[in-house]
Amino acid sequence: MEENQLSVKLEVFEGPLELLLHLLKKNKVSIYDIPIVKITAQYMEYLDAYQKFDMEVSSEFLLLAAELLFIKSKMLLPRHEEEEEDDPRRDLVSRLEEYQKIKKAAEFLKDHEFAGHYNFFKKPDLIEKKAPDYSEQAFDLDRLLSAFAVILDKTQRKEPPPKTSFSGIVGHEKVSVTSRANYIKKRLAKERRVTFEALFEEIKTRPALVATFLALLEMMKLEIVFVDTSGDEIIITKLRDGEITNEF
Amino acid sequence: MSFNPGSVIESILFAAGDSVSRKELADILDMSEEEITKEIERLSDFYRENDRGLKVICLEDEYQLCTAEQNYRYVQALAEPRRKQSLSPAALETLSIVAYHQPVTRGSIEYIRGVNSDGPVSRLLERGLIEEGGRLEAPGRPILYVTTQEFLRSFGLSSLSDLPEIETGIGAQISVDTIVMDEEHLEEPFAEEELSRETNVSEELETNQVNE
Amino acid sequence: MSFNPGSVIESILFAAGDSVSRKELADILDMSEEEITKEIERLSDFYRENDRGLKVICLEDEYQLCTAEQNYRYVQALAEPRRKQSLSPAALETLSIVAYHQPVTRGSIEYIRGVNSDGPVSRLLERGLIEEGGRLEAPGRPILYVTTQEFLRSFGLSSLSDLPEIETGIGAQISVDTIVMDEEHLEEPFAEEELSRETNVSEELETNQVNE
Repeated sequence: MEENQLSVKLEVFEGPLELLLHLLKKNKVSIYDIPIVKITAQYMEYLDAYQKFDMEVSSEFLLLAAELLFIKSKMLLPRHEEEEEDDPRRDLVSRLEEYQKIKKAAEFLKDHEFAGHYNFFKKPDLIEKKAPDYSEQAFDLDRLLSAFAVILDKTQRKEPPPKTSFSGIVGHEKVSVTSRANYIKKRLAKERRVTFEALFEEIKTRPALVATFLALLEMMKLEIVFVDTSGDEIIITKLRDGEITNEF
Repeated sequence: MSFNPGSVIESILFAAGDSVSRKELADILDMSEEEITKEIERLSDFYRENDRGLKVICLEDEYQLCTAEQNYRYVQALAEPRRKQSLSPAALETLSIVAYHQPVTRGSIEYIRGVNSDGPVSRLLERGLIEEGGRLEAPGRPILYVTTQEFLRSFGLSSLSDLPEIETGIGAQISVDTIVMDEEHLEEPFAEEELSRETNVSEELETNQVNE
Repeated sequence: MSFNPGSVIESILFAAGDSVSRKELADILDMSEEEITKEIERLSDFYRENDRGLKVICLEDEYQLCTAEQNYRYVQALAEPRRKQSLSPAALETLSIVAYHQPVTRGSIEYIRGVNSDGPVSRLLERGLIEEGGRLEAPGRPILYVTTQEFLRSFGLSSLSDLPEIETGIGAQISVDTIVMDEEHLEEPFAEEELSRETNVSEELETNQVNE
């Protein structure tokens, strides 16, 4: 009966250190003051009990037994005073210390084992890459230029001469490209998509027309707008916000 | 509508569905990391004060959205039933060692526990609570184990620094890992001497296992 | 905590990450489908009124959470983490001040800008565009900031003398435009009105893509 109880307890130990701690606790002694003869004897009893019941004793238990016996023999040898610091138990003590610490940490983790159990997470969304690279898309500049030529032509008929070169006009009338870029942005903000014709519809003077066209080209280059020349109508849509800061 | 960092962070964390680093948020929002930290706090407060169904958790310097625990049972009704599987004492011990001593080799784990720990280590790897974190520059280049983000999530920790300090009482705390890894611990009185002894013991242990 | 249907629905839709039918929600919350419809409306209103980063979309009689479109481009940035981020107007202003007035203290920057500049200064430090360049021999020994080599590299300048001269009486008024960046730096500033426009265009873009 007595031995049976013993064997039941034996099974519970995680390892030799746990057994050793158990023995120290049972004897009410601290790990810093191990009565090595007594504890070694008790430890051996446990191992004997194991074997008596034909239970497998793992090598780790035997290893610690050997260590205990070694310490015991060292402690039984006469010692010089100055060697006091070199207690043969020291190594074992530090291991027990560390193991105790880990046991405490394990208790903490046990308490928190399900702390995250009540939170659910979400699978990542599939974020589409910016699929169409608008700058790479087939873009028909000729079509845009001829469309602009048509618009210029119309305005020319409405507006009497004199004619001057584009740059001269821009410079003279002080229509800045930046201000025209802002105009385009305003239109796009309001209407979302604007046809090429509609964009120039309300512009009455050639300098403004040219500046607007230049602004459009610059905004295309900076990928602020996308000009789609693939359909029946030339459609302008905004890609992103952005400023044209440099005048040219 | 003005630029609302909290709203943007909410969108990003939602879409990411995973943790996003403070740095990445700072880059995307063009704000400093301190500002991001403040915005995250504000978002957390907002969720709490308005009793929202969401929550921001912090995992070291990463953030993630999850559901608030008070709605657990409703969400559970929808999701696949979750098993609440406890870890064995051996696995908890092993996990503690990795948590406190990371990065740590299997040899060191076994030395501290005093027993072979192949089982618990594999179990923890399977559950995604620990993972390989490089190799030790030593003979045999043994694998070093570290805890994962999943470990923090599962145990409701925001950071490894949330782990309590464990008091051990008097005496120099000497463990294989602190000696081998951290040079600062080498200042401890018996460090050098310990090192050679412990190495022997570890080797002994390993030899034993091979023989088994 | 009392039962908050909106919060529960939020948790469920979040965890589902997919659409959930009205019927299923009604079952889980033990409410009628009409009540669920009302709760969904309330949740939608809440998101809109508080300018949240989330949105409920209705698909037939199913509901799903998604990110609000006004934050579209930030979420998009998540997919392209290596994208060079633009500097905010505040950061550009601060950078201009450092560039022209270096070495300069945070106090001077704030004096010139007229607003607290902690955020932009940290951001520029993090991006490596400015750095500490000693201390001012004055009470408190405030840190002096200077631009870095990285600043020159990023802005395609070979030397600080490449910075255009600014002819303003008061040295304080330095406009952002004076430092003209490479085209790639011409990223959108987050001006208030710009952002609201962005919303429309994003929608537009999406529509376009669907149609194509």
